[in-house]
Order: sequence, then structure tokens, then C-alpha cells
Amino acid sequence: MTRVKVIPENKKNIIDKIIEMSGENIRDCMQCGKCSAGCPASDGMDLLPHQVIRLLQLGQIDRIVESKSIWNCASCFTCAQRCPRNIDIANIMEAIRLTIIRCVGNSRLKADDVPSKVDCKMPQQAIVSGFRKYNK
Amino acid sequence: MNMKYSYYPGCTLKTKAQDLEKFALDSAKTLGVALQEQKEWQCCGAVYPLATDEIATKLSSVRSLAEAYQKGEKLVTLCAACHHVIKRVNEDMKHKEDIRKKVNNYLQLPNDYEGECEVIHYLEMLRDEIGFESLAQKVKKPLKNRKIGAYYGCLLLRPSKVMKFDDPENPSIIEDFIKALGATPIIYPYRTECCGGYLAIDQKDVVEKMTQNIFESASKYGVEEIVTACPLCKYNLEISGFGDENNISISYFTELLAEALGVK
Amino acid sequence: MQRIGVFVCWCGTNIAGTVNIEKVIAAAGEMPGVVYAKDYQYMCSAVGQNLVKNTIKEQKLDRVVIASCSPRMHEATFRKTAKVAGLNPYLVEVANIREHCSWIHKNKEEATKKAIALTRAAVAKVALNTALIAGEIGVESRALVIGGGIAGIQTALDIAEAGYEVDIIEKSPSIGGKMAQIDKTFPTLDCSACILTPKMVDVSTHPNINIYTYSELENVKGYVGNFEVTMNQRARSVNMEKCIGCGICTDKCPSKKAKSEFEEGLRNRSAIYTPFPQAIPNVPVIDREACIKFKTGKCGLCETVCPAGAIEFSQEDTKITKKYGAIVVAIGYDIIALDKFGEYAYTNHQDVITSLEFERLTNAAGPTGGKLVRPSDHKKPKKVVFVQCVGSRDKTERGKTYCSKICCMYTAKHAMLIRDKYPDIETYVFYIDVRTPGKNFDEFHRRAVEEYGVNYIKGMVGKIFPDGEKLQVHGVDALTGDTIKIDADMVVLAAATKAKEDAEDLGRKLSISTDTNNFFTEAHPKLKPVETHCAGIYLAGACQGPKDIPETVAQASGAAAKAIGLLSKDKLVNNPCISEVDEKICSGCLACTKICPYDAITSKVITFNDHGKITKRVVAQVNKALCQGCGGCTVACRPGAIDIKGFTNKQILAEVDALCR
Amino acid sequence: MSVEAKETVMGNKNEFEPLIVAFCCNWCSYAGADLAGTSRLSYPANVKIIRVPCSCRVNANFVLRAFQRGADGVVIAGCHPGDCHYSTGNYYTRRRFSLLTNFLEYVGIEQERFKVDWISAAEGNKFATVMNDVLEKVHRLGPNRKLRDARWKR
Amino acid sequence: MEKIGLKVRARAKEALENREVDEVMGWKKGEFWYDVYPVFITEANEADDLIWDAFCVNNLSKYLIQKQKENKKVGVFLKGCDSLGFNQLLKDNRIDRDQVVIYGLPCVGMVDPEKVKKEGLNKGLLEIKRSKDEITFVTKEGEKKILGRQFDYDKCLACRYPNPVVYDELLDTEIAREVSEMDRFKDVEAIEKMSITERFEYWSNQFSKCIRCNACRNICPACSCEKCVFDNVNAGVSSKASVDSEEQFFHITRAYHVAGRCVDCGECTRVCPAGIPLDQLNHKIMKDINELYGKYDAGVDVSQDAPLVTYKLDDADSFTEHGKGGK
Repeated sequence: MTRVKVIPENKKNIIDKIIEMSGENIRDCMQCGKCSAGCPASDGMDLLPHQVIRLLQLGQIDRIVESKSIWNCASCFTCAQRCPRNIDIANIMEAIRLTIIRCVGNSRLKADDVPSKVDCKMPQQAIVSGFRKYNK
Repeated sequence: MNMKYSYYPGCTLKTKAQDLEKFALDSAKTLGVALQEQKEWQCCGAVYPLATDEIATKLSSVRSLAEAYQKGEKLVTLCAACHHVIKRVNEDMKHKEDIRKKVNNYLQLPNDYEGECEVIHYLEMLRDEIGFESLAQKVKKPLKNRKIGAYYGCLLLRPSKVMKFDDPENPSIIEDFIKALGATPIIYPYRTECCGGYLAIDQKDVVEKMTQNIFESASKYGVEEIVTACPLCKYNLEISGFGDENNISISYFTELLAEALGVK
Repeated sequence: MQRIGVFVCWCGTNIAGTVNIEKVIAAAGEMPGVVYAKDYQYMCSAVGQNLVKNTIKEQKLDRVVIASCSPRMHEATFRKTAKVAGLNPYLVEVANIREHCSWIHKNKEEATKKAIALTRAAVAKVALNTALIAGEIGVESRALVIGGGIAGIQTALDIAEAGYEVDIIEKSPSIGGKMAQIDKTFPTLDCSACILTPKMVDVSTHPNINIYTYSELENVKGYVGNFEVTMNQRARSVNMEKCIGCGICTDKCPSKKAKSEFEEGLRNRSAIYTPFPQAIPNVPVIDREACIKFKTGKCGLCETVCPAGAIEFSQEDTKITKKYGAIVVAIGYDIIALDKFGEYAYTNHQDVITSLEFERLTNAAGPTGGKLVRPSDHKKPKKVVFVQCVGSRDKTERGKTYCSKICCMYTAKHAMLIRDKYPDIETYVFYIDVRTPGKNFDEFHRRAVEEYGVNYIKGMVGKIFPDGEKLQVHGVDALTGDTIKIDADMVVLAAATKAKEDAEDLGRKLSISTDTNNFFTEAHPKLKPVETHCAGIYLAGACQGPKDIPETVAQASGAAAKAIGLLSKDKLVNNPCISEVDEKICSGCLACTKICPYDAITSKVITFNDHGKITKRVVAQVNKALCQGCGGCTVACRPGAIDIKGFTNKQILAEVDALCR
Repeated sequence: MSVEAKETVMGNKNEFEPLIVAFCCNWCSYAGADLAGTSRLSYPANVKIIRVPCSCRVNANFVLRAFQRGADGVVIAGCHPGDCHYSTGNYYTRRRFSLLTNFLEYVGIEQERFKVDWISAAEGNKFATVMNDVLEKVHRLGPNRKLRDARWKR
Repeated sequence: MEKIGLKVRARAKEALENREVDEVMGWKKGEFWYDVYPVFITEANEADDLIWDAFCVNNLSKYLIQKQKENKKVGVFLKGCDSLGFNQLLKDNRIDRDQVVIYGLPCVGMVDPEKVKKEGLNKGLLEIKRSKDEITFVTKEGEKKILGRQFDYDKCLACRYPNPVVYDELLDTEIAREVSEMDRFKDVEAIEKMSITERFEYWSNQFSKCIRCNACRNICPACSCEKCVFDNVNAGVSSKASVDSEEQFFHITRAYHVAGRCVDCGECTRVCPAGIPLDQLNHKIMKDINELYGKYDAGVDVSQDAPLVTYKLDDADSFTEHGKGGK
């Protein structure tokens, strides 16, 4: 493991962008881990929510982008409800997703691969949510 | 009691969740409540746009809110997702000045909308406007000793600062509703855990894990039926197959209501 | 011509950092009446004060302005210096060019201009100061201690030892407070009752101490040295003199449904009860809501069985009014309500308990005789999980933003006691940071980890899922990044401490302020930790902020020392900046008498020679001993006949003019 | 208004050094100001504080005198009702200055120039926010000519 | 009103003859039809000069302060508004109730000479008589009767206390006058509707007319200080320089000094030689007090504390957001 520079210069603007888009102050987080402890979708996550926030605090945005966590987040707001520091982690996850999918071609859910994922009983509420979360 | 409300159905209720709406409207009639479907409503977007710079995705909710407010009526929603989105958008219009300014500039409504309309869910209407006691009196066929567990999911309860629906960790509104219908509500710890929501598209394994926990917990506490207010939760719970395994049926709470009022 | 001296302090770089001292000195030199202006690095130091003293003598100064820090800090210091130099202490004014100027303005030029303006205002005010002689007021040599916990007990003992009479007023039926509920105390693990009950006995037997239990404070009038306090002693329905404390009534009483507050609700108590066996005074109290006699008029069994005939159902609340010289507030703390913390399932599962309930479970005199069993089925737990910071360090409205300070230590103690008594029980502690800053504290915590094998997991608990007999605790280990699941038998929540419910009302009665968390505000966090802004009222214990027993006792002795210092004086110098009436102008409308909070102004008839005719007129007169100098009367007096010395109308107008120069 | 004109109007607004006289009660607001100082908060240097024993010591004459001497804004800060060191002092402040604020506005003084507020000893940042807020509003209003004594040169 | 005039004379004569009082205060006719001035009589025969007609507007109660210094027992005739002023003086301990005998005179309203002049009815006018609301103009050419109150002072049209609130004897039957509470402060509301700059223009013009003659202060029953702060040089509060800010300072401070004490007798506006509508200042404060702290009429109940010397724990305020106070 090579030594990491705490806030690498070239990553500063992305971090500020995420903070500004999410409207949350990640410096407030005291790494208590309550979000990760209660996250129902944490089984499928390689980086737990509090680790995502920690990496943001250290400016390690690349490791977050490579992780599966931000796509496993179901935006169920359990973390936001219980965070003792009043941080809305769901907002931060959304902001990270948006910085990725707002670059051209990065959408995770293309329109034409929807039919393969859909069955007749799935309510369109699921598909619309999917597009809102994974496609820009 | 002639209570008139603007009613926002949401697109899923017109297609995949028709009986959620059908039973709701029939029950409302017998309860003497006029649910007037809005003339022009558009899709609420299913998820509340969390980013601070998202404006366009909130316009459809504002149109419905403004129309309801113009008619001087409260806006009643039925689907949990629509309630979540519209209520949070309404909160933005009330408190976030720059969003309010930009939306009003863009929409050019007859008069600016500032979050005055009150958004209530069908269950809140039953609890606060009609009252569970008077609902109980109207019940024709009490659902004697049916063990029903409420499944709240996420969108009605959280974040409680905005939704103000019930105690997010220890809700009782659906249990009281079940009691009012004569059935016996069962409290099981996983009733407020997430069902996986839109992960149903891409991460079916994660959804499966989540729904499994929910059913295990429910069956351990002797739940025979689960009622919910969100079409996506109902889909995720049904598709997982654990319902049949633990022979727990899933239905919309309105179905229960209609049955108890004898209009099913 | 006046000879005013201006002394500008650098305060190291605190002032000099953003204020150009030379410019201030130059400007001060030209101000009207100023004959001498000098600066020094630390005006409040011995060297600085000598500079002032010598200059007063050499330059024969008749007024002094110190431009330095807030007068709330060093006005008294500089007044003493002037007095030593033979100048009347009330001919000194302080200009606050640090907190109100150098510390808040970055731009040097702006800060300097403001410092000059503030100095000019002080010079304009001091020019109109008159020499004042502080009057004297008597001091009641009796102290009142509000609250009968360890803080109140220790304060009362220290004051009584110094030979002064002390009254303790306690709301519950017995003194002892939270400490009486505790089993063992950290860091020495000695038994709480063993160190508390002897002190309680000392208090009850000490000739100088009277105890008023089951009593509340109604209102407080007066001021330092002369407080007049009215107490409401609620009816115990038991005659204190006759009762011999045999306890027959508590056994025979048929109504056993009331929850015992002392046992944190883990056990019921009878309607007539003493909170705990070693209660002082050992006289039971009838809880009139639970008592069948009071509710329905039937029963009255206790009266029949009582050998001493001490039961008096007709007893009424009695009001007691007494005078006190000093008051010490020691009302202690409470635990926050956990009903909003649904994720811990505290309200809907019996085996999720708070640490205070755990203290009662492990206490030998507790409901289970000290055996650690699950409240639900009285079985011995195999796995016990402790959760830290429940509601502490929490910025949401359901919790408290501060760290409650004592939970890390008492949780380590609990875990250690379990491992010591029942080595087979596994204990887990979910924590954010273990904070053990006291003497031998961290060693105590490390012993729990190293010797007793308590598993400390850095990470919070997400949710507790009751699962049949077990409690599925979902947590996380933030260090390794794993989510954790423990099937615990019992969960102990270290709930945050909070100020007492009635702290704010008590603060209002004593006119001392409480902070945003309703803890009482001390006069100065570092320099005056046990005093309040209101002279004569002191603070001891957790009512001033979260505190453990060692600190509480230390603070109690501190507060006692302050009170003794006050009571030892038979005369108190009172604030001479009080109001006085110019009888020539007063038209006797007496509006001022209605405003005065201390009823210090009364009317009198004066006769005087009005152009040869002897005429009589009603005018106001001020009782120098009662007036506290608030100034409310001066505004009600339209002709300006009544004025406050030290803050006269003309002085304040002069300050306004100087500031607008 | 042409661009240059706007500059000049804006121009003299920039040199315009607003003067705010603040009467702070010794037990709460003055201590709040001290706390703002110790926590190194910042508010503009044009606010100058006069210490009074209690907010009930502030006479309407002082307020009018400040406006006469060219103050652009006057602030009176006292303890929250109920917290007064003299127990009832600020109840009178509340009544007196409720009438005076309405009356001065009735006579034509902009409401933003005369601010009364309750600031406790623990509210350092409220003190700074109130002062910043008053400064910003007075800055927008520009210099105060009303009630000003023409003979007084600043 | 002449009938009552005779009663006034008879009562005064009787009072002086059997020494009930050392002196009696009443009104006497001056040279012109509108000219009436206060008079102090000590001899029974002087009582014949006393009159009671449509111009006895002066409030006699304030002269009692000086009279009581000579510790004389005085009989005085008081109308409704005068009695309110009397009560306010009593509340300020400026007069001793036992040294005064009050003869109450219910008043239908006094005629404003300016309004008569404006109608041009003053040419060749000798006398004005009034009975109830019928005014008789006696001129050289003969008499002319006009029904209605269009000549009354504005303050009389808005009068809410036509009958004396305190008296030892009442010389006439009480009068009923309904006055709508709603538009009592119409004048204030009109000014409040102006913009802030208009209001300042309005008031600075009014104040600039002031010549600091102190007539308003000397007539005002609420302004009874032994030595007024504006006369007291070393109070350092204000001076008489002819600079706008001095008059503004004087009038704002005076209105504030009589806050909660002004009995709304309208005398300040009547006596002001410059015609400044001073009562509009006092009305504004009265309106605010009524809105903020509950309806209060000064001078009606001596035992009730004035609004500014008392408080309630849950008082509203008009300067913080949550304060429930009005504009």
C-alpha cells in the first residue's frame, strides 16, 4: 500500500462539487459507523457507508468510484434518519452517483437493456426510479 | 361528513397496482369522503431528487400541489413513493428560497406557489381526518382473529423531520388501522426495514437477502398476512417467493379496508 | 482641570496584534482632561499594576482609564489598584478593546480607529465619575443547599464544619441522590453505599445541619447575604417526630402497584414507602396518588398497625420562610428519555435496559439481590452488549450535543464487574471513542480489556432486532469495516445525562441563567467555575455540567469554601453604583416605586422653604441596602430626578457623544 | 440611471461608514459580546458597545441622542425575558421598546435602524449574527439624515 | 346651558358663603363671543361673573397644583375630559383629593371658534348660546338657530367620557354619547398607510413649525413634573436651539413621557399656536398599547397601574420575529 496524500490537489474540486451537490458537510462525520451498522443493503457493499464518507474526507474519490457500494445504496434513508451528526448520507451517495452518470456515456442503465431486466409484474415505479438513479 | 380532497393517484396505480386504488376509492365513498382525482397530474418521478441543483425533476409535483392549493383542498396521495416525493418537494417549496424562486420563475403559475398546500397520505386521512374510532364503527365485517403484520418500508417514515408520518423507529399508525378493522396487528422488528426498492432491477440478490430477513422475522412472530402501501415493496416481497415459503400473503392495506367495510 | 491617566494594555499580542497601540496612545493624549497616556504589555500583571499605582501618585491623577480586556474580567483588579494608590476605586473606567475590538476585527486600521473611539467613550464617562463609598450590608450567617445528593451533602458538611448553620432542601423523601442508587464506584470499585451512608449519617446528626426532605423551593427574594427563601414542605402524612422508622407500615400496606422510582421501575413499592432501606430521614412518605385511603377513603391500615401512632392523613403542605446568606445549587442531573431511540427497542423489550437500571440489577440491595438476571425471564444472560453514546454527542433534537463524560468509565466498571463475578458471560462494548481522562482512569479501562477480556468494538449499534429470547444486535466494526451481528441476551444502553427537568424554573427563581442545555451557567468556566453571575449563589455538582463523583465532591468543597468565605464576613461591601433621588426635582409621582424589583424605593414627605413659604411635598427615597443598581427606575422617572451612580444619565449620554465623535 | 451615476451612488455608499451604537446589558448581552470576542467571531468594527447595568437602564433619550449625534443604527440587547439578573428588568424593556420601535417607525425612522433583541451570555454567535444583520441592513439603507443634529460634525 | 350657568353661580356663592371652600375656580366671559378664561374667586359676590357656555373648554384641574401649594381648600367645576386629567394628576400625587371639592358638569361638547369663523358666521356675532345640540347665533341683526355638532371641536366629536368620572356633586343629568371604537384611531391609520419617507416628511414639517412655547406641556394634565427635564440644563438632554433635531427630540420624548398616561383630552392640539396635530402622536401610542397590552384608558381608574409601570410574563413584543406585537 503506497502512502496516500491526504487531500490530493487534483481531487479538491470534485470533493467540493460533491459537498455542494449533496448540501452536506462531511467534516461533521465522527466515523461512529452507525450508518453502516444499520444499512440494510450493506451485505452487498465492498465499502461501507462510513468508509465512503471517510474516503471523501481524505479525498480518495477514485476508490469510491471503483466500488460497488454507491450502486448498492437503495436510498432508504435509514442512515440519514439515525446519523447522530445530522448528515444525510443518502444525499452524499446520490451526489457521487450523479458526478459519475452526469459524464456522457457513463449511465449504468441503458434504455435498451431494460426489457431484459423487467418482468410483467414489475411496477413501472421501479423502472422510473432506476432511470432517475442510474441514468442521466 | 362531506370532506372533499384533491387526489393524486400516481401512474403505477393506473397499471400494475390498480386494486390499491380501486379499494381505496370504494372505501372512501362508503366513508363519505370525496376523493376528487386531479384533472392533470403527471408522474412524480418515483424517487425524490436528492441533489440540491435538481429543479426540473420537481416541477410535476409542484403543478399538482399548486392546483390542489388553488382549489383550497388538501392533496391526498395513496402510493408511498408519490407521497414521499410530493411531500419533500412541498417542503423544499416552503423552506428553500432558491428552489422556490427558480420553480416559480419557470412555471409562471397564476400566483406563485410557496408550499402552502397540505399533503396527506390516505392513512393519515383515516387517522387524522376521519379518526380510527369512527372508522371502527363503520366496519361491517370485522376481520376477526386474522394475524396481520404491517410492512411500512422506507418512503412513508423516513426522513421523519420532513415526512412527519409517525415515529420512524416505532410506528403504530398501520397497527392502529388494523386494530380498527377488528384484526389483530402483529409487531415484528423488520417491519420498517427496506425491501430493496429499485435494486430489483440490477441487484436482485441483494433484494432477495433483504426480503428474506423481513419474511423470517414476520413468520417468527406468527404473522399470517402482510399489508403495505407501496407497489414496489409489494412486488419485491411477492417476487422473492419467501411469502409462499412462510405462507404469508401480501396485500395492499386498502384491500383490507374494503373487505372490512364490505365493499370488496 | 481634571487629571485623567489612560493606560493601554497590549495583552501580549491579543490587542497589539490588530490594534496600533502607539496611535491609541497618541489619540488618548489629546482627549479632554487626559494628562498622561502610557502602554504596557500586560497591564493586569504586577508590573502593569505598579505602573498604574506609581503614575497615579507621581502625576497626581484623579481619574484613570484602562484600555484593556472586558471590565467583567479585570474591573475589580484595577479598582483595587487605584484604591491602593489612594484613588477612589470608582474613579476608574475600563475600555474593552480586546473582546469588543482586537479579537473580532482583522483590519488593523479599522480596529485601531474603534479602539480609539472606545477609549474616548471611557474617558468621557470617567470625567463624570464621582467618588463613591461602598455601603455595607449585613450577612445572614446561614447557608441553603438545594439538592440532597452527594454534592449537596458534601457542601453542607463542609459549611457545617466551618461552624455555620446549613439547611438542605431535597425534593424526594430522602437525601442520597443518584449515588445512593449506584452499586460500585469507579475507579476504585469501592461500594457506593459504604462511602455515602456514613456521610448521610454525619449530615443527619450534625448539629448545624437541618434537612428538609420532600420539599421544594417556592420563591427567593433578596440578594447576596440577605436571601429570603420560601419553601413548600409537602405533606408526608407521617409525623416525623413520632415515627421510629420500624417499617411495619410499609410491609402491611396493601397497595403495592406503584413503581419504585429508586429502583428505576424494576420493582414495585407500597403506597407508604421509604425509597431505600438506609434512607435519611428514615421516615416513610405516603404517595397520595397510590394510597387507597386517599383515593377511595377506605383502608387506613398503616394507621392501625403503626406502634407509634405517627400516621397523620390530615397533614397539609407547610410553607417555611427563612433568611439565608448564601445559596448553593446542587440539584444533580437526570438521564434522557429513550422513547425517541426506537432502533434500540428500549421501550418494547424488557432486556434492553439503561445503565442506571443495570446498577440496580447488580446492587445487593436491588430488586434481584445483586444477582445479574434478565428482567424478562430472570435467567442468567450469556452475552451482554453495552452500547455507548446513546443520545450523547448527538446533534439531532432527540439527543444532546455534549459528551456525558461518565459513561465510558461506568460501562468499563459494569463490564468488569460482570466478567469478575460471572467469567462465563461474554461482554461486548460498542463505542465511538473511549474517554478516560481522569487519574487511574485509563488504567482502569485497560484492566477491563486486558485482564477481564471485555470485547471493545469501535462502532455504533445500528439496530437491535428482538428475536424470540435473543436480541440480534446489528453493529459495525469501523476499524476492520465489517458489519457485526451479536445474538445478545441483554443490552445495556449508556444513555446521555441531561439537566433536571425543573432546572430552568429554579434558575428563573434564583435569577441565575441556564445554558442551551439547561445546565446552570458558571460565572467563568476557568476563573469562577463554582460561582454564578448572581453574587451569593454558588453551583456544585452535575447541575453545572456532566461530572463524575470525584469532580462533584471537589466542586462541592469548592462551593462550600466560597459560601464560607461569604458567611465569614459579618458585613458585606455592597455595590455603591445604586440610585439616588434629587429631591429638588422629584415631583413625587412614585412611578419608580412600582418598577423596582427589590422594593427599594419608598415615599417620604419633605418640608422645605419654597421662597419663604414652608411647603410639604411627597418625594421618593432609596433604601441603599436594598437597591441593586439595575436602573429600571431612572427611565420611569421622566424629569430624571432619580439616577444611578456610576451609570448616570449624563455619563451614558457623554459616552454616546464620544462614540459618535 | 446611467452606469456612471449608479457607480457614484454606489460609490459614496462604499465610503459610507455606518455607525451603530449598541447598548448591551452587563449580565447577558455584554457577556455574549465577550463570548463572541473569545470565540473570535467577526462582525464589522462600526458597532460600538456601551455597557449598561440592565436593558431596563436604557432611556429613550439615549436612543434619540444617538440618532441626533449621527448614529445610523441603534441596537439594544438584553437578557431573554425570565433570565434578567434583576428578575423583572427586561419585562419593562420589552414594553418600553415595543412602543418605541413602533413609534419611531410611525415618525419615519426605518425599522431596520433600531433593533432590540434578547441575547444571553451563552449566545456569542447570535450576538455576531444580529450585529452583522443590522450592519447589512443599515448599509443598504445608507447614511441616516433623519433626527440628525446638523451642527454635529462627525 | 344657561340654566346650568345659574346653578353654577348659585352653587359657588353658597360654597363661599358657608366657607365650604376657601376659593372656587370657574370660567368667566371675556370680551369677545368666543373669549372665556379661568377665574379664581374668593368672595361670594364675585360668583355672579361665573358662566357655563359653549366655550368653557379650559381644563381647570391643572391649576390645583399651584393652589394646593398655598394649602387652600378649592371648589372646582370639571367636565368629563377635565375629570380624566384630574385623576391623572391624582395618580401622580400632584394634588390632594381631600383639599378639592368637585362640581361635575356633563358636557355636550364645546364649540370651536375656528370652525365658526370658517363658516363666516362670526361677522357681527355677539353671543353663542347652546342647548343640547342646537346652537343659537345672536348677532346684531337677530338670532339664527342651527341644529347639529358641525361646530364642535374634533376632540369633542370623538369624546368618550362626556360625564365626569369623579365628582362630589353633579350639576346636570348625565349625557349619553355613542362613539364607535372602530374608527377611534382613523387619523393614526391614515398616517400609518403612508410610506416611510412620506411619514418622515409629514412629521418633520409639523415639528419644524414648533416654536418651543411649551403651551402643550403646560396645559397637559399628564405633564405635571415639578421641574421638566427640558427645563433642567444639567440634565444635558436637550436645548432650545432652532435646529430641527431639537424639536423632534422634544416632541418624541414628550409623547413617550406621557405614554400610558395621556387621557386623550386633545388640549395639546387645541392650544398649539402652530397648529401641530400633537394628539396624533399620543393616539399612535394609545393604539399600540391597546393592541399590545390590552385596552387601557388613562385617568379612568386611579387604582389601576399604568401600562409602562407593570408587565405580564407573556407580554408580546414588536421587535422579535416571534413577538406577537403589531407593526
